[in-house]
Amino acid sequence: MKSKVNLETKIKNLTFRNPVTVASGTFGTKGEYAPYVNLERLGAIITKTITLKGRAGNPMPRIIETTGGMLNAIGLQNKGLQDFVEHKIPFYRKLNTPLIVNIAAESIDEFGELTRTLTRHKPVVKAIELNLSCPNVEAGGVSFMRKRERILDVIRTVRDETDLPLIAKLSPELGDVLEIAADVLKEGADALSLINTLKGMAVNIATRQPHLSNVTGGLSGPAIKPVALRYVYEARKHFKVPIVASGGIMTAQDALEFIIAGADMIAVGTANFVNPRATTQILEGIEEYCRSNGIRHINELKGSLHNGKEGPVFGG
Amino acid sequence: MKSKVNLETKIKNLTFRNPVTVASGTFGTKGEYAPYVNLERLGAIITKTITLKGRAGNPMPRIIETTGGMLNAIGLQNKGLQDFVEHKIPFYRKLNTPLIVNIAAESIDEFGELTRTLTRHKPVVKAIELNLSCPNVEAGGVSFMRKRERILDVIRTVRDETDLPLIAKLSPELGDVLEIAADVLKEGADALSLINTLKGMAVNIATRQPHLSNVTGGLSGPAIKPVALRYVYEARKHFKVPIVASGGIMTAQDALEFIIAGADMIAVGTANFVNPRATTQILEGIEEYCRSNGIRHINELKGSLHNGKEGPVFGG
Amino acid sequence: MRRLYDETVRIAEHRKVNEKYYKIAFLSKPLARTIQPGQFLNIRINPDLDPFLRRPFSYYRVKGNRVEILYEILGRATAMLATKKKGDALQVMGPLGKPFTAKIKDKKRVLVAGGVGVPPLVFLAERYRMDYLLIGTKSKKEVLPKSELAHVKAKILYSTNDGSYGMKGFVTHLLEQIIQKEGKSNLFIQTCGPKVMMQAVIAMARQYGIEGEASLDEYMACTIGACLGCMVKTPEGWVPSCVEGPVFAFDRLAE
Amino acid sequence: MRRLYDETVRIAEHRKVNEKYYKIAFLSKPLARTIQPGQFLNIRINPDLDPFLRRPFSYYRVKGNRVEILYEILGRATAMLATKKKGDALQVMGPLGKPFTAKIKDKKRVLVAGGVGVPPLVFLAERYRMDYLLIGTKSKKEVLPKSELAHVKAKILYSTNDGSYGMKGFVTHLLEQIIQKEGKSNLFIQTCGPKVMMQAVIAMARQYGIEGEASLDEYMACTIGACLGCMVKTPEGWVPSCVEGPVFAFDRLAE
Ligand SMILES: Cc1cc2nc3c(=O)[nH]c(=O)nc-3n(C[C@H](O)[C@H](O)[C@H](O)COP(=O)(O)OP(=O)(O)OC[C@H]3O[C@@H](n4cnc5c(N)ncnc54)[C@H](O)[C@@H]3O)c2cc1C
Ligand SMILES: Cc1cc2nc3c(=O)[nH]c(=O)nc-3n(C[C@H](O)[C@H](O)[C@H](O)COP(=O)(O)OP(=O)(O)OC[C@H]3O[C@@H](n4cnc5c(N)ncnc54)[C@H](O)[C@@H]3O)c2cc1C
Ligand SMILES: Cc1cc2nc3c(=O)[nH]c(=O)nc-3n(C[C@H](O)[C@H](O)[C@H](O)COP(=O)(O)O)c2cc1C
Ligand SMILES: Cc1cc2nc3c(=O)[nH]c(=O)nc-3n(C[C@H](O)[C@H](O)[C@H](O)COP(=O)(O)O)c2cc1C
Ligand code: FES
Ligand code: FES
Repeated sequence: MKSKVNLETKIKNLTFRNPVTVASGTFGTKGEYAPYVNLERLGAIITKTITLKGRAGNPMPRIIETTGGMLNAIGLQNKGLQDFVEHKIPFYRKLNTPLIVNIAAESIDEFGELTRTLTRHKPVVKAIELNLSCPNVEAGGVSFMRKRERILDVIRTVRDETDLPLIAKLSPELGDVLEIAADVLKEGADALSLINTLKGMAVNIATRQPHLSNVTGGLSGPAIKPVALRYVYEARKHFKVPIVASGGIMTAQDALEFIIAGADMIAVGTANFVNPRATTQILEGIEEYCRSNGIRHINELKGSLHNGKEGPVFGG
Repeated sequence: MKSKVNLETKIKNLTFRNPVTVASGTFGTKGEYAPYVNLERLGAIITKTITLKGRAGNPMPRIIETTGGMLNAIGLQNKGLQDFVEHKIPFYRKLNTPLIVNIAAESIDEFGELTRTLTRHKPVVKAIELNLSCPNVEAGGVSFMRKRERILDVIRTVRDETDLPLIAKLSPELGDVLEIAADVLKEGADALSLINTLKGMAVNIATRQPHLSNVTGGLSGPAIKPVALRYVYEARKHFKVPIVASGGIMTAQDALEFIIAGADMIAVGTANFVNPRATTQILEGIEEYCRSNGIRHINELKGSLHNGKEGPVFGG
Repeated sequence: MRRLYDETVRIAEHRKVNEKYYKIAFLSKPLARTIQPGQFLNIRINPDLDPFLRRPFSYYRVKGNRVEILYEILGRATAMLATKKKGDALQVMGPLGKPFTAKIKDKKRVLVAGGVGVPPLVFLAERYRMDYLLIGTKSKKEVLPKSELAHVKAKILYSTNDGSYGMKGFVTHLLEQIIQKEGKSNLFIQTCGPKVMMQAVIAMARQYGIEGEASLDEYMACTIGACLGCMVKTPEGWVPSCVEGPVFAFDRLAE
Repeated sequence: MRRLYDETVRIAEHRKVNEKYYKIAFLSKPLARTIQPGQFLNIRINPDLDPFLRRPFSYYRVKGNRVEILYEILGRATAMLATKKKGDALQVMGPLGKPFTAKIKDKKRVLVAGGVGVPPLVFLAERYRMDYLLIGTKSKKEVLPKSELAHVKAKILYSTNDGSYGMKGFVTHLLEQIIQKEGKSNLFIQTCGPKVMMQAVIAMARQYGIEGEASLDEYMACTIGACLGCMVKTPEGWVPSCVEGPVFAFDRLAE
């Protein structure tokens, strides 16, 4: 019989049965992946970003493949908070998997209202992830300084409105990730989510137009994995809070790299599009690795990166 | 007979026969690629970073493959300025290809001395590229603000020492690229080089160690192409100065994307390792594209990106 | 819950059909069950990460457990697909999307096909009695060989841009002739092909007030409605064409 | 200027030799000319971008225009290589690096091989008269079949970790026995294999004051001295092992 590995993971007072979740915006709105994945095996589900009012998003083309990844400029299309409460919450209420709702807003007030409303749905909504960094809706030319101020205002407002665990999702597009992370944690965020996409673009040389209608989009997939891993590692060195990792996690090997570097939760994103069973396969791979390495609790693995050389090497 | 395409490109008063050059640190120190490439077909050659005194660089492993790219932490290994002047300059003197020398230093004084000495070798040294952004030697924890101040000091010092064209090589690791670009141009830089590698890492899950002895390294290759392209495009929108582009240029298609987005020079980097004939094949591909699109001077193509939709589309 | 699969299949047959098209056949019970023309598959071409995304292809033919797709080389991924050999593995999601409407009362049915739109319409015309199948190509050498069209239950008319086969000009000229001949109130159009072609067909249909359906080929990633990358504007707002389509009634498409 | 090539070759033969090794053969005049054992090739395994970098492999055998390499699956790239079939293309740079010293006066020559170090040493022992070829493996099933060793001009001795073939233990135990038997002043060692094995061999050689050479397998990218990724510490400082090596005299390697 297979020995049991304890994969339990915590954010604040919230316990997840395992660290495998999905990255915002990559798993549909209610059960699109159910034909491929038993949703109740996931540690948690993170929703696509919800805004107060619905958003139409950007015109097509919104996506384009790049080497080892893709660009997207969905533009936060969603039906808004009310639709979410009416039509999505009932779906998740029946699902035995913790729900983390990702939100974004154009103003502090909207952030406040979103948080207030979601907090009222606490039995279903288990935590809030703040999308502070979507590269596709940000007004251009905003300086790092201004972004930082805005982010701090958001955290303060949202923290006042809820006692739900707050996860701040950051990207290098906002400025110095470690600096901002220190700020948001000081203002009351409970966890970090690293990283959102990097801003990029692609050009169609036949038409000499950008491939995306929005010109630029967010780069995701294994192309950005080394960058994501480095931020998780650096954040782990500096902060003790839980870290939700996303950025090119395609396989259990990738997930294990993030866990060893210091991640608490593994958010599978773009990988779902390439392999609709990625989430549960990653979960199984993590379990298998733990078993064959004599690891009985995932905590033994978390942040276990060490840099001791194993004896001399000719170039070492 | 094939019609002739004019590929001439300028940086300040310097004319290159074509826009294809090599990215610093990826083409050896003198003629390593000569068995594969006629070096005199290149528009220019950019050297590996030279420092005042020689540097041993980092221990092995220094490189590791990632999806669509690689990480390197060479650590600016080089034999120093004196060796360069004695042993490399004579080689390049005989070569009919303009030489651009890339430099870095730990202090303002060293930057000054490097520039003074190289300027004395003007008949061979045609321009100086300032490596302001190597992620592998930067002391950790330096804030964006401090980096910016240091960069401005460097530009001022170097500008005082030389009338050679000065190319400032930047990366997002330094802070807001557009902000810094504006600064360095104001202080007298003549051109921009975009982008240096992004800082990343990789973990060996068998040993739970980082793959690189230096823990983190610079991510290069097509994985970062969308990010590089976006910076070239944004810089072109804001500034009129020449732009040397690097970041995942593997093929003529890639090069053309950068030229259409606004690049003046195409620096082929990591691609050389994968395809030792990448440079001249890219050159031929650019010529071929120009010919079949009726382009007689490369300037017609540069920055020709347009965003006009071609008629209605169902999602558009 | 929808019945969706992601199967590893082995290529049973792969050949160049003509200057333009390649055909791949494989066997798969789940992917061949209750398929309707217009539905499609999403194929991971290499087991490695290049190409990174899967690529969508219409069902071209289904017989028993045998599935065929017909494709043309348009870029990197399709060029890589063309190098696959018999016995090589493909990872295939399906069956995806909503099919063409099979049964329309009384009306005469006209199919208008071009490029990557030919496969699903040939499938449709093999499955159900159609009246006309209009195929537009650049020149004769892209016209499908007779053997591939032997079971089509429709009158096939061709147009070529260079006049090397059938009528010279665009396929919409053929459509115009049919409309003149059969009368506009008597027709139902189903179309799939290059965007410009479909736009012209839809414009003509609107002009004459003819009903019909178009199968769109937006760029896709997930093909199950999760990424919101392939949206189409309808009177009810943006909908994912991979799930709500790829077949849309003309009157659901924005003008 | 060095004579270096980058050739597209077609796989002429590809087979699993035993539990551990696969063998690939191809024909190429430029890549087969004046090759010395210890030199290597840098192979782009897929025409696409995954794997991204090439991978270095030693020459295993050269006969006329026919080149053979012998490899084991250690990770992603070698696993992909194993899926290649006869007729598939590979892009191959070579010939690279400095070979083993071919002729040493008087002394008896002992080759110590393990893992990916077996191919170049078998090549060396086929080309020149050697005295001993010591091969260390985990167990019997990784031992090369007799047919692959038929032309080796040396006495072959085996060690296996589990004792299932030859001596039980590490290959350095065999080496120790040879040293005892032949006398340390009479020997010259050439070694290639896992780092730990070579370190043990070199340590023993130093202890007894025996000269020799080791072929290192640093992680490589460019393989022509351009990237500075594969450096080895020598008395003259860091040197690229792809150009100055992969074969280094023991006394040039840092302790
Ligand atoms: C529902 C659906 C069904 C399809 N059925 C078929 C089919 O049966 N046979 C077939 O050959 N192709 C079909 N296609 C198109 C096919 O998916 C594209 O040709 C393929 O994705 C191109 O990939 P590539 O990497 O080779 O080209 P890319 O490099 O991605 O693109 C090269 C060029 O191909 C064109 N292209 C790219 N994506 C599409 C697309 N989604 N639709 C149309 N043109 C595109 C563009 O002009 C682009 O410039 C279908 C597409 C969809 C959405
Ligand atoms: C000069 C030279 C000659 C070589 N000759 C041969 C040969 O004849 N036959 C053969 O099978 N292999 C040979 N190798 C090793 C071969 O290059 C590696 O096994 C291969 O690169 C592994 O690629 P991968 O993607 O499959 O494994 P990776 O995913 O890159 O690595 C998987 C594991 O393989 C090991 N590995 C990776 N790179 C190397 C390396 N350079 N050397 C040793 N181990 C490595 C590591 O333990 C790593 O954890 C040689 C290497 C060099 C430098
Ligand atoms: C199509 C798409 C849509 C996304 N939408 C959102 C979103 O609405 N909110 C958000 O915070 N992140 C969004 N992301 C970012 C992902 O959640 C994730 O952080 C990022 O893609 C990196 O992970 P990956 O490489 O595994 O995809 C989106 C990513 C993709 C590819
Ligand atoms: C092995 C290696 C060494 C490099 N060394 C330098 C260097 O010394 N100085 C520098 O400015 N950039 C250096 N770079 C960065 C490249 O010049 C280039 O800007 C970057 O790799 C992006 O281009 P690419 O993706 O085409 O390689 C190095 C890159 C690589 C891969
Ligand atoms: S392809 Fe993802 S929603 Fe249609
Ligand atoms: S592999 Fe590049 S220097 Fe040796």
